[in-house]
Amino acid sequence: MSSLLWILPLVPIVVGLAMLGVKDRRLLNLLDVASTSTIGVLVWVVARAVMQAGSLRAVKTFYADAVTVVFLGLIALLSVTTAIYTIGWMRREVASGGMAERRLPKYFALTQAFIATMLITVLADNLGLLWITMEATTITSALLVGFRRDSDGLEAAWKYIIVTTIGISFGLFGTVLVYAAAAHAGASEGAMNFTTIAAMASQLDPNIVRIGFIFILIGYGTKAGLAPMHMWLPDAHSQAPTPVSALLSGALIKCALFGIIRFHTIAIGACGPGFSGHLLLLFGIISVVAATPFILTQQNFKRLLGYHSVEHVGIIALGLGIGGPLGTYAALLHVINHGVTKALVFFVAGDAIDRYKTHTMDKIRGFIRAAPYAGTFLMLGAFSLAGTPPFSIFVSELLVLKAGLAGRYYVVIAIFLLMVIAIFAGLIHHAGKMAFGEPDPAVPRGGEPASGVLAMSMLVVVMIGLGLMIPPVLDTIFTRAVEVTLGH
Amino acid sequence: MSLDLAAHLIDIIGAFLLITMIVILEAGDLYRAIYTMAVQSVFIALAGAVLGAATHNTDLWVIAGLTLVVKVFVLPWLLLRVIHRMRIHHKIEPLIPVTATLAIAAAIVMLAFYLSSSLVSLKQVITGNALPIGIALMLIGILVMMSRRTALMQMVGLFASENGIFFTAMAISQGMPLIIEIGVTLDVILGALVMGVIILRVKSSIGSDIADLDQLKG
Amino acid sequence: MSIGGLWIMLGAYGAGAAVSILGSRWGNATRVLGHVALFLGALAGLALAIQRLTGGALQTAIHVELPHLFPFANLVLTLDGLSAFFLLIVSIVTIAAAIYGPAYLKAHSGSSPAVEVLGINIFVASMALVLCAGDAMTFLLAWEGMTLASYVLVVSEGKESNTRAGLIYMIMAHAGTALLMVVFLTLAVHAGSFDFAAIRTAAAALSGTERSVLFFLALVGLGAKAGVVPLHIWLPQAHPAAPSHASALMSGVMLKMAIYGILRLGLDLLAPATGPLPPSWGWIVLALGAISAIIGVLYALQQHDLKRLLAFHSVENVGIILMGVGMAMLLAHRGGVADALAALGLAAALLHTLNHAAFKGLLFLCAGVVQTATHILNMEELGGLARRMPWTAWLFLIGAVAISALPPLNGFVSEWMTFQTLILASAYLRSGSGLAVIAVAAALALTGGLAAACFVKAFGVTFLGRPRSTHAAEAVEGAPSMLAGMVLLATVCVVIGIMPGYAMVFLDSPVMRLLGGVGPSQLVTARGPLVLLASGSPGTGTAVSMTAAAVLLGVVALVAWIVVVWPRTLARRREPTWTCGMAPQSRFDYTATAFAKPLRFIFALLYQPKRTVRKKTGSTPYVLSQLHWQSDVVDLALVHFYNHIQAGVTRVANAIRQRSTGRIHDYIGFVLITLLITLLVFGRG
Amino acid sequence: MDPTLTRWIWPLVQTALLVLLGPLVTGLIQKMKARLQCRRGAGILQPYRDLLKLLRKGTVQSDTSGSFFRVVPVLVLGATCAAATLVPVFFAPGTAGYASLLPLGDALLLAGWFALARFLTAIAALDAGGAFGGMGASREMTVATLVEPALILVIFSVAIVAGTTDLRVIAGHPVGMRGSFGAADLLALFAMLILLLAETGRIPVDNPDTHLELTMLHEGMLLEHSGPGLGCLVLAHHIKQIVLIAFVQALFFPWKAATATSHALIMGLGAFLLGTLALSVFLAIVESSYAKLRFFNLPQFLSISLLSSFLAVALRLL
Repeated sequence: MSSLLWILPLVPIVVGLAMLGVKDRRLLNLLDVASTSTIGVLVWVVARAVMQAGSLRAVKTFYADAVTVVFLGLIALLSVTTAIYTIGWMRREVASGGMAERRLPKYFALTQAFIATMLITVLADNLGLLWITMEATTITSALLVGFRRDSDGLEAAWKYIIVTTIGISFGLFGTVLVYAAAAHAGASEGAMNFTTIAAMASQLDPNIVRIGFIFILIGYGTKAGLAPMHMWLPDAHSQAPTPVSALLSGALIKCALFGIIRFHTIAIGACGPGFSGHLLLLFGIISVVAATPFILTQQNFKRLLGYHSVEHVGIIALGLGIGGPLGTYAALLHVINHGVTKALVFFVAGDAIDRYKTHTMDKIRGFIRAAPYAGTFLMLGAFSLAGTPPFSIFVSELLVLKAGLAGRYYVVIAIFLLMVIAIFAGLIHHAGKMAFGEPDPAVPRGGEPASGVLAMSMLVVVMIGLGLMIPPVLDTIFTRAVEVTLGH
Repeated sequence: MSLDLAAHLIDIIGAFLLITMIVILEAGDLYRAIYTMAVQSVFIALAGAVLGAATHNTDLWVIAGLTLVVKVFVLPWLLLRVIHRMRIHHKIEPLIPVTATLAIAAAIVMLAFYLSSSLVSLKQVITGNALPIGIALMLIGILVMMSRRTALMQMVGLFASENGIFFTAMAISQGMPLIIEIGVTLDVILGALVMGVIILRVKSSIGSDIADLDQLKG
Repeated sequence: MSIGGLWIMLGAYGAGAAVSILGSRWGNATRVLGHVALFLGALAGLALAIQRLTGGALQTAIHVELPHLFPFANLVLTLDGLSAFFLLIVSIVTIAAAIYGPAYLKAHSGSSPAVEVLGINIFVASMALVLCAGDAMTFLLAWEGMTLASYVLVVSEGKESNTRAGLIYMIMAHAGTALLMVVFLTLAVHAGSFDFAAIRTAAAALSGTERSVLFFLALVGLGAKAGVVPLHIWLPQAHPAAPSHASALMSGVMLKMAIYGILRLGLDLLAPATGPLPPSWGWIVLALGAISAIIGVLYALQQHDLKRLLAFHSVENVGIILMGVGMAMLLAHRGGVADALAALGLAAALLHTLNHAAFKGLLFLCAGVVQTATHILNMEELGGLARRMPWTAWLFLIGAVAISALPPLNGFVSEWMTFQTLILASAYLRSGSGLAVIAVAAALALTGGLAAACFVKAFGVTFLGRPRSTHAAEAVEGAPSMLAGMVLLATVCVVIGIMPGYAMVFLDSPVMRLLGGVGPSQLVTARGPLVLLASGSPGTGTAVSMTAAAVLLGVVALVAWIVVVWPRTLARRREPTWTCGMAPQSRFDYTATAFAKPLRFIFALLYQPKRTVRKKTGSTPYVLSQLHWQSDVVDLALVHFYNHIQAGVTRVANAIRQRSTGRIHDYIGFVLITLLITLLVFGRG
Repeated sequence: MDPTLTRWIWPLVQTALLVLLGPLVTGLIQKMKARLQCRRGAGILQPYRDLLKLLRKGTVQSDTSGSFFRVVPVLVLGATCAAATLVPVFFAPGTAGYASLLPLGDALLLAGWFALARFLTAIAALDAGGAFGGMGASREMTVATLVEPALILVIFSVAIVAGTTDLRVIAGHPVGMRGSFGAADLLALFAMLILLLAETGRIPVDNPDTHLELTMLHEGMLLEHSGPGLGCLVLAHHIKQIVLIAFVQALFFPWKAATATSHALIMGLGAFLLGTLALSVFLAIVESSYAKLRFFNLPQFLSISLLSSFLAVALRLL
């Protein structure tokens, strides 16, 4: 059973290598869907096992607990839906000449590698391995960001790889410090393993851990898109091919958060909940505030979504920072909710952009008329991102709010609410203008690929489902995850 | 070799590392920057060797060798190839005046010492200033990246600052586990390759230095 | 029956929403089925409410546990007297709207039937859920559901203007909800549960200031929904944009959800366990009421779009309702006379809530018929409709008389009760506060006068005189089903107007639920249902019999008709109207603008009217060949507050966005500097 | 006499009295004005003759006007008569107001009836579709909006003390409640007299006997009416006038018979007739000694009454 943990990332790697030899688009799509859905199934099994055993471990460095399961679930869900969406999307791209037939294998292989690296990141117990794979995600995804090889794409890729690598190297430094702290606290065997360090967190030298955590927060925070280290994010997420954007925004930045959460746990153990919590709170609110003006006056659809990711990462950090069982619960829940919604909206954006041949939102009109499904999903997604029920994000934001009020962070909450309302205004303004009205006759109507609609509907179902209820299973997972995070 | 001798040597090496870093920082010429980076890496390798000798930790020897191969030969060679392929003039125009950068570097060094003065427990491992120098190296490396225009200097700065991390790792905890070190080095090489590819692609398609692109904003 | 009724109602609405999956292919089927479901649901709701209201005032609330959806909150439905009364209102208007709807939508095929049916069913269902909510979570979910569904209805036609209206509506509503969330979550934190029961006990433990802060936060949040000035700006834009029967529901019913919220929070959840409420609550609500009433009607006077005019009148009437609520809050639990007066005031407010739902619903439906017949809502282009669509005209007249608070219709009754409360209260309070109350009474009187003027204009200019456009000239009467829905509401207006005593029974359980003591049926109809009684202490007070009054009017008018006007013995000629000898034409008619001009002058301070006159003279400067005259008034709140905010925010945002250079060196710099600062600040313990 | 019978009888008797005397008061005022202007003037019974004539004439109706136009006059008359039943003339058994089987006498309802009458008249005026009707309606409604609050305040200034707005109670307890005729009453009376001018449509607010379009308010609305319909409206106007006069007396000179003894009744009737005469004189003098105000000066004029009535209330409360 526990061997699944290393089989899981092996699946996409193998498939990816196989893909390099395949030329046919349909077959590639098939392989893509097959591997991702296999991942889905395996994740399901792993989750069940973890729920029974509490945690799983394989070959000393692969480890899965409730937190891992949360992130695994998100990655699996998004990979599957993205794979399905890619079918229709890729057909359009190839038809419109946006993607050369011969480069398809490379694209799909890279995607698989990307997914594999993300999987290992959240499965790694060894913090060094976590760092290595995190860097690997940067490299693979950077290639995908620049895949179109046009000037903007390459610029975005360059900014992305340079800035995040810097961040990551900070992360490495932090890791080293914590490792040193652990080593000196007397951990000889597996002094780099999260489980070991977390177990002995209370004996670590708080001063080292403090500096270490700062490096980690800034470093991995850069990759997670926390302001003010976020500036590469809108560039990269707006330039990447749509399915990749969905994965970047939905899953990848969450992996960086996973890293932060791991060290957060250690920091809580070493220097008490106050320190790391307050830092997260600070950067959370900064991110929310920093994202607002760019969302309000944004013209580029995908950049808008990028800045939205910044805001929502901020909200997650806010939840973690407010802390306590409730705040952490809210944060973890928000990880899932935002991932799902953001992927959905990126899918919609892809459709809109292909349809209207533009990124500027002012030129997009009457989307509902042009593409009934995508248009409706656009409004649903917008309202969900804006935090209205019955969509999932409302629930997690509600919980963040409640935790904040319970913690008497009145000022933070006030700022948070102001920004959320402003962002709401901006978002509904943009979405409404795009969705309603009459599209100009040049715009093709209907003809939405079934695969795309299917992928989006899957996400919508999850989005609304989680908005209307949190099934007991999920609740237990999250509660466990909270315990792990808070180090009980 | 006894521990305190090792500590003494490490101290000296640290000093050299700082010096090389400052040379990189105010280097007005790509070639010089790259060669200095190589030299700096030699010192890293040396540090590894010294520690290895001192602590009889064979891993450290391997790490030292690895550093020697990768940082001293592979990466510089890669950078030089890129320069060659790009056929760019190898003068470096700074975005921030060199004096200013030096001042900032000084500030960074002081910050590094200020910080590490609180880390009492680590002092016992290796006497001397390994940790503050490591921090300083890393941060100054980033400073190089932000203060020099060409993309290649950014790569140089990145590797230099990674040197800082390696140095710290060795100094305060006799390096990370071997397998991790290898993985990290692998990442560095891969990253370097990808960066090089991107740089060349931009040069060939747009004909400009990628670090100058600022189309995406707001 | 009770719980079953609840499920039947919700089930029917759900079914109605589900119908929408039929989609636009079978458009008419979707419309009809969806509205049939709506009708049935409303019927169930009506039965439930009536059964709940008449089944003895103090019976325990219906209490239903919903499935355990969220781990942190268990959802509960409770239906007590207060909820039941508002459910009654929802159901009545919904029934009319459901009868009216299909034919109207068939005529306006602007949007997809699926969306409309889905929207309206969920809209009504969520309103019912807001009322039945037994815990904060359900309340918030239903509250936002209500907003979202109504937003869908507003934008359903997909025109640019609708989108804009919907945007402003959504922003205001969402900001309001955010405040409500803060209030309820704070309470939930203290209570350790979202349950209203737990919250009630927890709130009692809070300090006075905490409770006041929470109440005022909630008041702002709910005020945004109720359209209280200056939070009203969305209302006149959003309500007209929706399909007319949806407008009727929004204006007639949805605003009342906010009233319900104010009552629920102010007099129930947040009210101190014993003793009176903080006076500031009552006074501020009273002040808001007075301001909203006057501003609302004043702006209504200057509107020439029929539905906008009606929307502004909703602001006015919410103000009138708030006056009663304010009095109730001011006097509640002070003992003796005050209690009786509080009950009277609350009864007045609740009755006016019901009345406004009836006549405002009726008026919006009439406006819908006009829109259907002419595709015009601008009064200046209408006129002379009375002869082509007499039913609509008469029904509109009934609504107009009712909303102008003229006897013998229902509007007068509730305003009469409000007046009586105010005067008796001022006599009870004496001194400064008494005078303040009298000032409110004067405001109410002014409001009444202005409303009358406004509806003389609205009715006269729209339905009388000559048609001022071909559309108006070719108008045809609305479909029977539409008229049926209107007749229903008109009947409510007339019945409550002539026999208000019978309505008092329904007010008992809400009033006693909130204030304890004796209900209106003992206070107001102590002398039987035919006589209304307003008295603080027994033996004094004022009695009036609307029934007798109505009979008097009828008898005299009938006699006069039979004796004087009706006899055919006298010659009767028809001649053109006297226009000083010129051939009369439609341009001689008094327009809405002209009609409102005197008031525009008198209240120029508020309107800041702008007029532009462009004269084009012919050969000599003394001969005008063409004269262009344009005048418009501004909404002070909009011009002096909201526009500034919007402009300011945009300016700041743009300024910040311009700063971003997009140079990678800056990106790196930010990362580095952030790290350095953080290390410097937090690096050492 | 059988008490239940009296309950029914007295209101009707008093109403009938008001309806019958209505035109007479107008005639009286016209006569006095004529005298003051050194004219002989028509006999004081002239209004009756006019009415009879109108009722016997045929009607000429504007071809644009519809069913409303014909129905409105009788409704207006009905509303005015209904209002007339509410004001005590000479008999006001104090306790009757609250407990009486048929509670007639609420001042607010009185105001309501007048408002309804005005509302309907204005609508009928718009139905004809001429500029005069519209202008009249617009101005009448404007004046009304300014009059209403003052009227309410006057009523309240008295009602606060009485604890009721029932005129029969107010008029029924002359001394018991208000003690002597105080400053508050004086202010309120002053305000009420201004309102009397406004509501009866007399100079300086309105000019009852001109059809110059620039000056007329009420007359403008009647312009298109003719025959019986016009008759109803004119009669309604007469009645409204005397009802208001009676209203003033009920509020401020409540010398009514409290019991149904013949002596008291005669006293009450005498008091009423004297009061009516006095107020008619007042109206006549004011009309012939003032000029009509410009329409846009009316707000200031009426605000005087608003202010003084508010002060009256203040005096009562503070």
